[in-house]
This record gives sequence, structure tokens and C-alpha cells, in this order.
Amino acid sequence: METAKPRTLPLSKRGFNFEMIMWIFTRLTALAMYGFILAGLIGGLIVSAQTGANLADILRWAFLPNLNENPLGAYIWITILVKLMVIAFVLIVSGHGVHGVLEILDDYFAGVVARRWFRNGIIAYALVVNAIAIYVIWAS
Amino acid sequence: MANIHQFDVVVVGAGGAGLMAGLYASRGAKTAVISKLYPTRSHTGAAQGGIGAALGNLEEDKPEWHTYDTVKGSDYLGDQDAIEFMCNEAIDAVLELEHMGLPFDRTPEGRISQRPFGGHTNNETGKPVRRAAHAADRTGHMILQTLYQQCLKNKVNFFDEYQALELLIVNGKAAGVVAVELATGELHTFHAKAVIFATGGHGRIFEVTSNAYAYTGDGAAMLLRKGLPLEDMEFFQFHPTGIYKLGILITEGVRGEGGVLINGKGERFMPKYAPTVKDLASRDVVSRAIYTEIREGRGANGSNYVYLDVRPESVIKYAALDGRTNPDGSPYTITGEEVLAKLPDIIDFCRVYLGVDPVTQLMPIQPTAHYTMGGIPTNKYGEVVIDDKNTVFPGLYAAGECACVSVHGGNRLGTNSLLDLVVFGKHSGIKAAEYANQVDFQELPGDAEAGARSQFDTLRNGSGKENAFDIATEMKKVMFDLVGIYRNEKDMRSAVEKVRGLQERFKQVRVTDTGRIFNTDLLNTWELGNMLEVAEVIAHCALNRKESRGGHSREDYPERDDQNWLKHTLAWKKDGNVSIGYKPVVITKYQPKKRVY
Amino acid sequence: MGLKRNVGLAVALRYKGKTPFWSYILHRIGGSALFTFFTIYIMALAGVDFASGILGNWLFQIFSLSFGLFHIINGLRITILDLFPNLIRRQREAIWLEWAVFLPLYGFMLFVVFRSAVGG
Amino acid sequence: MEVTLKIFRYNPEVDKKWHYETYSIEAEETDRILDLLEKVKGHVDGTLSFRRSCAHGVCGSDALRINGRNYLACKTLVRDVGHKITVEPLLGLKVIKDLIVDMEPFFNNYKKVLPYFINESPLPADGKERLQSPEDRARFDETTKCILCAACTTSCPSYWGNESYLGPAALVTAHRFIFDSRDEAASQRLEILSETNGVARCHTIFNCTMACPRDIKITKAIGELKMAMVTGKLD
Ligand SMILES: Cc1cc2nc3c(=O)[nH]c(=O)nc-3n(C[C@H](O)[C@H](O)[C@H](O)COP(=O)(O)OP(=O)(O)OC[C@H]3O[C@@H](n4cnc5c(N)ncnc54)[C@H](O)[C@@H]3O)c2cc1C
Ligand code: HEM
Ligand code: SF4
Ligand code: F3S
Ligand code: FES
Repeated sequence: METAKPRTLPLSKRGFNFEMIMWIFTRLTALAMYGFILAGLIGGLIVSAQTGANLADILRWAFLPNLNENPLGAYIWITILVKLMVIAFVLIVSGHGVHGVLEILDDYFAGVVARRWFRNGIIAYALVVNAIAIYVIWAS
Repeated sequence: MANIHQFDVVVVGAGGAGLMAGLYASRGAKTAVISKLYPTRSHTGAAQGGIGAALGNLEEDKPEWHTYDTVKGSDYLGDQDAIEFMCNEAIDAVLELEHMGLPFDRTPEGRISQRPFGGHTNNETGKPVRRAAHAADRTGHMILQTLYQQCLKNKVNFFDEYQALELLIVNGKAAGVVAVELATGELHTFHAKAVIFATGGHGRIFEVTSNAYAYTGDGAAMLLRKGLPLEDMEFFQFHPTGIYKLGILITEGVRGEGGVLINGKGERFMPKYAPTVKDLASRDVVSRAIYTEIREGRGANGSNYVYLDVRPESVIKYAALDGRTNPDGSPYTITGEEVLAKLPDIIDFCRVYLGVDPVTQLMPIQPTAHYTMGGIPTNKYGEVVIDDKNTVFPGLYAAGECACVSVHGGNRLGTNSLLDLVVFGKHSGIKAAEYANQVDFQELPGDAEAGARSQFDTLRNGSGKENAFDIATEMKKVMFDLVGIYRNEKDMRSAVEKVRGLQERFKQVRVTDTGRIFNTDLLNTWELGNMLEVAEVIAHCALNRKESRGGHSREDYPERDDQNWLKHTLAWKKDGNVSIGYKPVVITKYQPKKRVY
Repeated sequence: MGLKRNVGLAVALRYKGKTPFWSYILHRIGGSALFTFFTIYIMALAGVDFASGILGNWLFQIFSLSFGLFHIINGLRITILDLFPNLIRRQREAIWLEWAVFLPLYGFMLFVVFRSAVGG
Repeated sequence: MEVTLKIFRYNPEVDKKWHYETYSIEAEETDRILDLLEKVKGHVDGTLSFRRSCAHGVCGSDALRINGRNYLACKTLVRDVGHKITVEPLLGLKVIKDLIVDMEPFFNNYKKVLPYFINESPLPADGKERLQSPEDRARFDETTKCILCAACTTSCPSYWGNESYLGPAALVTAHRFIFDSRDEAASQRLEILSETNGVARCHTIFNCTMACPRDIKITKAIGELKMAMVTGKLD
């Protein structure tokens, strides 16, 4: 006999709710962070080629860029690009990390009220931290 | 007492039969299902090979053939009206299971797959026919799960881990049961208009057995204590292939897939005993063949076991010798992977318990106590009947292994038990609900629990001189050695005596656990009491029947004797003694003739 | 009814499952460590002195970076297995591979951190 | 040969706290742990309580923690675990007595995932079976093996952390139906599983897979459920 037709459920019918969106978001951001790390490393290498930095410095720039000490500060478009990238990175990290913390809390607290408050608290926290981060990065 | 529940129908037991009864009864009446195990732990879940129905999905097959095979398998002791009824219902029953979602294995066309099984033949050629609908080697598991799931869907009321202790009879009618809630030790009275017993068998009275610890004959013993008879108790099935020493079952499906039996000399011996169907002869025949080989010194390593061989090279070799073919006519072959795919659980058992891999090694096997053909006499609607005229006992029903319809007669064919559960479970449920809607509740006596309580008190107040575990061990040995596959006057006399002796000793037992919560000590001891009672009846009936028929084979009377013994045995327990009566066999189309395979 | 026994970390860790349970625990700690690091880092960016102080502390660096590194590598394993459930049957190999990647990187990281801690 | 059997004991009617009792008994390498428990109960202490029925690993009654890991007592031989054997009740469920735990929360979770076949479409016109190809049947074969022994759920750290998590066993049952080509309620089940107490609580720890006496690849099944929610693909 013919095998039955492939069965695919429409988006509204597969239980794709907040929980599952965040589940896939966590995996995708994980991959995205790898992307940024690679981008950071490559960027660091380019910088090092121009400034003759050593490996430790490359890694420091890649992972803990200190925008005030940007050795290439002269090129304005690079500064903007780097800033935007860092902001995106921060948003992704905070999305991933903040939801991760919520996940841990949800694992141990099952009360409906508790869970609601944790969720609200976490969202508030994310908003505040992201606002500060964006401001600081942009203004620096 | 406070714990009184009222239901139209109460089903005792939640195996295949109990769940089917519960499902159907609850459609027409307020129903409760009580079970001493969680329903999914019932012994139906252990059934492996398949459920028989002449679906004809792979080759020609008809219900008439199924009927004839069953009659012949029963050694003409089965009631032919009931057998015909069951075999005709079989097709719809299996399809109904499929509609309930049971995941049967499939043929390439997408239909339910079927495999050959012992005793099931094409009546024209005499060759084995593919009749057993299966789901890998866990068909029973799937039936149990599916039925339980459907019961949940239909919101059947379950009382899990409630053990029934006593049947209540008021004015000569069933009025309910008393049960103990294991978790609290409290007694509960289930007041009902109709009671359905589906408590399974009692294979635990034998030493080497494929049966669960829970198979202690509770239902049969409860009825016996109420002065009701049991039917054909001498007929107990020994399955040819149990794992050596442990008794764990290796399904006939292994031979259905081409496995063969090999003796200690490495010879295949079944052709000697059953020239046409060979390894797929019916179970009594194969069990006796194995025993004969062992007795004549051809057991493996000079010991009391033989081998089952399902290594692909052997299967192919013997299939070629037998001229076995696939449905399309090509020679039958099998690969190691196919063996694994078709018999995963069997392979797993052998690896875990024997350290043997059946794909490359031989499995040591020995016959094992397996199935209770006898039991609570019923008609084909599941109504309990209590005498030779088939007088119905109002409000009382039985189905499944605890019942004796009788469709299995002297020997049950593989796959017919699962069928029995589904067909008669359903009809007893329907009948019970119908009956309950026509009658009123019987008034219960002031203290309905008194009987159950006093049974417990006896066990709690014994002198403590005897140990229940030892008595059980001895009973199992006595029954297996003296009332086993081959029987004779001398052995069985001594068995009756010994079981009596054990019953006396049992009176000296005292339960050590004095608590209420999960007192398994008390309940296991109570179950031992049931087993002793059932064992006594079996030994008596077996001693009484002076012929060989089906699973009952006597060395001193090796032939079947239709002149004197083409009749059912009924046994009552009266004033501490077993008394015996008879009931005619219903014969419609098939006149008894010699049984050759 | 019945006796309730909470399964604390000590009991849980003694469960002999022969599974990557430790990875899960380390992943949790790593995630939390990275989260803490991230929070403090943002505070430091915002000019909070006390946060920069912590960030400069090499013990803190070792702590958060070592667990963090584990989180990152283990996270990749989880992500891959999650997105391709068929690969789950290879999970034992995945664990070996993970440690094989983690340990050298970890050694290298320690080297870098120590060098900058000692040599500036 | 002699083995030392250390058994968790708790009698609710007497004890405030549990304790361990040690027994030395004769055993053979091929004895099941269940046989040893039966021996202790039969000859040493009749009050020892545990569940059992089939004695060959198909009914799911006797899942216990043996030497620190979940097994079926009837499917574990002395030669598998050595001569010093510790037997304890499953973790994460309340102990009622000795080795018996309260299974109600477990079965309640099972009942939450619509654990039954749902197909309200009319039957085939010939009244026969609904067709299903062998491949479609094979798709969910593994998860039909579950015997509801609870070994998986009670080995899951996520379940220990929070008993409102549905747990692997319930997810296995859901998988059995969701991937059955004949069933029509996949979407309802996925919605149930996608709630906070559903698959989101599974962190791929694998304890369940290792504990399952029926060798079901539970973590993989749960992984397939998660991806089904994301992609909507059921084959
Ligand atoms: C290993 C094995 C393999 C088999 N393979 C096959 C096969 O391939 N094909 C086939 O057709 N047949 C097979 N059989 C036979 C068949 O499985 C059984 O005969 C059948 O399942 C019995 O079903 P049941 O519903 O009567 O009893 P069970 O399923 O055993 O149910 C009995 C129920 O009664 C309850 N109960 C018992 N006593 C009490 C009490 N005092 N109070 C409350 N509840 C009680 C139990 O809890 C249980 O729920 C096999 C049997 C075994 C052992
Ligand atoms: C490349 C980098 C990263 C990868 C690959 C990664 C991967 C993952 C994955 C796959 C999970 C899900 C684990 C699960 O559900 O079991 C996870 C959880 C988590 N991540 Fe990350 N992550 C990375 C970086 C970060 C960063 C920078 C932070 C901190 C801000 C962080 C914080 C967390 C937290 C708190 C959790 C929840 C922990 C848990 O559920 O156990 N992660 N991470
Ligand atoms: S999935 Fe395995 S461990 Fe879990 S309940 Fe089912 S059989 Fe037991
Ligand atoms: S152990 Fe638990 S966390 Fe998931 S993989 Fe198994 S359910
Ligand atoms: S007793 Fe049935 S699974 Fe162990």
C-alpha cells in the first residue's frame, strides 16, 4: 500500500506557545552566539594584523571588547558596526541567559502564582539590563 | 461501616476479560472495576504470540476451519456451540481491537499481519495456516494497554489495588463483593446487582510455571467457598516451551516463525509424534513429546530439558525440508535481523535470564505450567451456570481464564485465550448490564463484611507453628511432580493426601505482619489458602477421570474413552470434601474422532 | 499518605545512572555563572566601580570562565542533539567528543588568564 | 554463595523515620533480586512489603532502586549487580511502606496526556481495519513497549526537582499516539505537552533512557516531540 501522506500540523495546532518558542529560541541563540564568537575572533584577528597584538589581546577584544580603547577608533563606520554588533550580541545573550534563569526557576517552583511572578520579574530585569546596556554601549 | 459503594455492575479483575466486560457494562449501567493489581499489571500483559481470528489476510482461512481446529484441539471436550460462536465473533473482535487503536503488525498491504500457531490449520491441506494476529511478541501487552486506555477514555470507574475477598449472595442472587483496599487495609463493600468475575487463572500452584505471582485462583476459590461448582478442573495446560528452570514462556510464535525442537542428540524429534504439522502440533502433544524424549534418555546433557532452535540457518534448513513457502510460493527464509524484529522480547528474556543469544545459540527449554482450561462454568453469554442442566445463577458472571465456557475443553489452542477474553468479556459485560437494568438491589445483611473479616482473623490467630512459604513450596512441588504432564493413580492418590496434609498444616500458619497498610503478608497467605483449595479440587478431578484426553494424560489409562468420559466434570466443595458430578458436552457438527496432527 | 522524601542534590548525585547527569549540573552552574558575569559586566560598563572590581578579580574570572566554557561547549552538544533527535543514539560518543574539546581549551584558557593575571 | 542484602524499611504504623535492615542469604548468580526478596519475606521477615506479579519483566510492578539505580527486581540477576546489594524504593514518590511507593501521582500524569487512541472519522467502508503501512507502524513501535513501571520518571532529576513535571513515562505514551498515523488528536496532545510542565522541563539528562527496563530510547522520543512542536512534522 502507499504510505500515508506526510502529516504536518499548521503552526496554530502544534502547541507552539511561549514555552516552545523559548525552547527553540534558546537553541538558535546558542548557535547565534557561536556565530558572534567567530565573528569576534575574526575581527580580533584583523585588528591584530593591523596593530600587531598578541593572542591574549585578541581573545580579550573578541570576548571583552573595551570600546573606549578601540585601537581602530579612527574609522567611524567600524565603530558603529562594532557597537551594533555588540548590542545585538548583548540582546541575544540576555535573552538566552535571562530565559535560562527562568527555566531553572520553573524547574523547582511549580506554583502558578510563583511562576507568573518569576516570569514578570525576569522580563522586567531583562528590560532594565538591556536598556542600560544599549545606552552605555551606544554612548561610549 | 462507612465503606459501602453501590454500583449496578461490579467487575472483579482488570485483565483483558475484566476490562472488556467493564467497558461494555459501563455503556449500559453504572459499573466499577476492582483489581488487586493496577490494571496494566494484569497477566494478560504477558501474553506474547497472538490472537486467533480467521481474517484470511495472508492466505485463505474461514471461521469454520477455526471452529474445527478448536474442537479438535479441545480433544472434543469443548462445547461446540460456544466454540462456533467464539470463532465467528473472532473476526469482528479483532477488528474492533484494531479500531480501538491496537497497533497490530502489518502486512505490506497495510492489513493486520498474521502468523501460524500450533494446532491452527488449513482444513483442506492439513498444513499450518496463518491465523494469529499479532503485535510483535507482545500482543497481550497491547491488548491490555489498549483496553485500559479505552476504559479511561470512557471514564470507567476503577478501584485499583482493591482485592476482592468474598462474594456476597442474598436470596440466591449475587449481591456484591467485599474487598480490601491494600493501601489502608480497610474493608469495602461493593453492593451490586450483577458481579462479573474475571480474576484469571491459578498456575502458581505448580513449581515450574509461566504464570504471575497473582495467579492464585482467587475467583475460583471464592465461588467454591460459596458452594458453587467448578468445571473441568483436571484440565491444565503445560506449555511445551518454558525457559529451563524458570518457566518463563517462550511463545509458540517462535515455532510459528520456523523454530524447531531438538533433543540432546541434536535430532529434530517432532516429526515422529506429529508427522504433518510437526513442531506446530497442539501443546499437549508437544509437551508429551518432550517428556517422552527426556524419559527415554534423550534430554539435553542427560538432564530434563531439550532445545529450541531458531537460528536462521536451522530455520531455513528445516523449512526447506518441510517444503514451507512464503505466500507467493518462494521458499521460506529468515535472517537474524528478522528474528530480532519479530521476537524482540523473547530474545531479551533469553539474554537476560540465560545469557543465551537465540540468534546464534540454542535455547534450553522445558514444559511449563501455563493455562487453566477449567474454571467457573458459564454459558456463552458469560452467565455462571451451576449444574448439569446449565441453570443460571442470577446476577453472577465470569469471563476470561477463570471461566470455563467451555471453549477450550481438554486443551486450549494458542491464541484462543486472548480471543476468549475479548469475546466473552464483551458478552458478559453486555449481559450483566442488561440484567442489572431489570432487577433491584438485594438488601445486604447488617454486617456484610463479617465473612471477610473472619477469614482474616483465622489467618491472624493461627498457632504460628507452620511457615506459609514452606507450605507453598511443597504444594508447588507436589502438584508439578504428581499432577503434572503425565499422571497415574498412585501419584495422584498421594497428591490428594499430601495436599490435604498441607491444608491441615496451613491451619497452623500465623501471619507475622500485624499492620493494616499494605499487609502483603496477610494477603499472600490468604491467596495460599485459595491455591490449596484449588489444588485439592484439581488433584481430585484428575484422579477421578480415568482416561487420557487433551492436557490430562494418564499412564494407566493412555487412551481417550468417549464411551464413558465424553462429559464435563463438575466439582463442589461440601463439608470439607470434594464431590463430583458431570455435565454433557455439547456436540453439534463434529463427531469425535481420533486426533492426529 | 506516605513518607515524603525530598531528593536533594546529594541524593541526586548519588544516583548511579551512568548518564551525563554531571554535564547537566555543570551546565546549570555554567549558565548561572555566565548570567552573573553578564550582569556584572553590564554594571561595569555602566560605570559601577564595585562591579569592575569583581570583574577584575582573577578568581572570579577563573570561576565564571571555566564553568562558562563548559556551558558553551556542552550547549553546542545539546543544541545539535536537540535539533537532530536521530543523533541521540550517538550521545555517548557526543559526551566523549565534548570532553575532548573542552579539556584542551580549558587548559589554554587557564594559561591565558594566569598569564594576564601574573604578567598583566 | 552468600549475598548481603541491605533493604530500606519503613513501617508507617510504627516508624517515624526509615532505616535499613541487612540480611545475609544464600543465593545463586542467576537468582533474580526478586527471588531474594521473596526469600527474605518467606523465611526471615514476613512483614517486608513490595509489589510484584509477572516475575519476568513485563508487568512493571517491581521497579526498585538497586545499588543506587532503577531496575526491575525481576529482571536483574545477582550476577548483574554483585554480592552486596542495596534495595530501596523509587525516588521522588512517597513511600507507603518498605519498598512500596504511592503510584497515584505517576498514573495521574499518565492520564493527563490523553493516553488513548482517538479517531472519530468513519471506519473504512468494508468495516475492516484502518490501513497502516509497515513503515508507519514501525514509526511508533518503540514507545508501545512501555509497561508503566515508573523507573524512568523516578530517575529523572527534573521530576525529582518538581513533581508537577509530566515525566518521561507520560511523554512516552504521548509519543506512542502522536506518531501513530491512524490517530487524530496529535494536536491536542502537543498542546498539553507544550505547557510549562511538559517537555520544556526535560533537560536531556538521559537518566530515564538508562533506567528503562524495556530499552525504550526515551530521550530520543522526547526529542522528537519537541521537534514536532517546532516543525509540526509528525512522520
Ligand atoms: C506467558 C503467557 C503467554 C501467553 N500467550 C498467549 C497468547 O499468545 N495467546 C493467547 O491467546 N493467550 C496467551 N496466554 C494466555 C492469556 O494471556 C491469559 O489466559 C489471559 O490473559 C487471562 O486473562 P484474564 O483477563 O482472564 O486474566 P488476567 O489478565 O490475569 O487478569 C486477572 C485480573 O484479576 C485481578 N484479580 C485477581 N484476583 C483478584 C482478587 N481477588 N480481587 C481483585 N482482583 C483480582 C487481577 O488484578 C487482574 O487484574 C498467555 C499466558 C501467559 C502466562
Ligand atoms: C555559545 C554560547 C552558549 C551556548 C552554546 C549555550 C547553550 C545553551 C543551551 C543549549 C541551553 C539549554 C539547556 C537545556 O535546556 O538543558 C542553555 C541554557 C542556559 N544558558 Fe546558555 N549557552 C551559551 C551561552 C550562554 C550565556 C552567555 C549565558 C549567560 C548569559 C547563558 C545562560 C544560560 C542559562 C542560565 C541557561 C539555563 C540553564 C539550564 O537550563 O540548565 N548561556 N544554554
Ligand atoms: S518508559 Fe520504560 S521506564 Fe518508563 S515507565 Fe515505560 S517501561 Fe518503565
Ligand atoms: S531523565 Fe528527565 S530530563 Fe529528560 S531526558 Fe529523561 S526526562
Ligand atoms: S514482577 Fe512484573 S515486572 Fe517485575
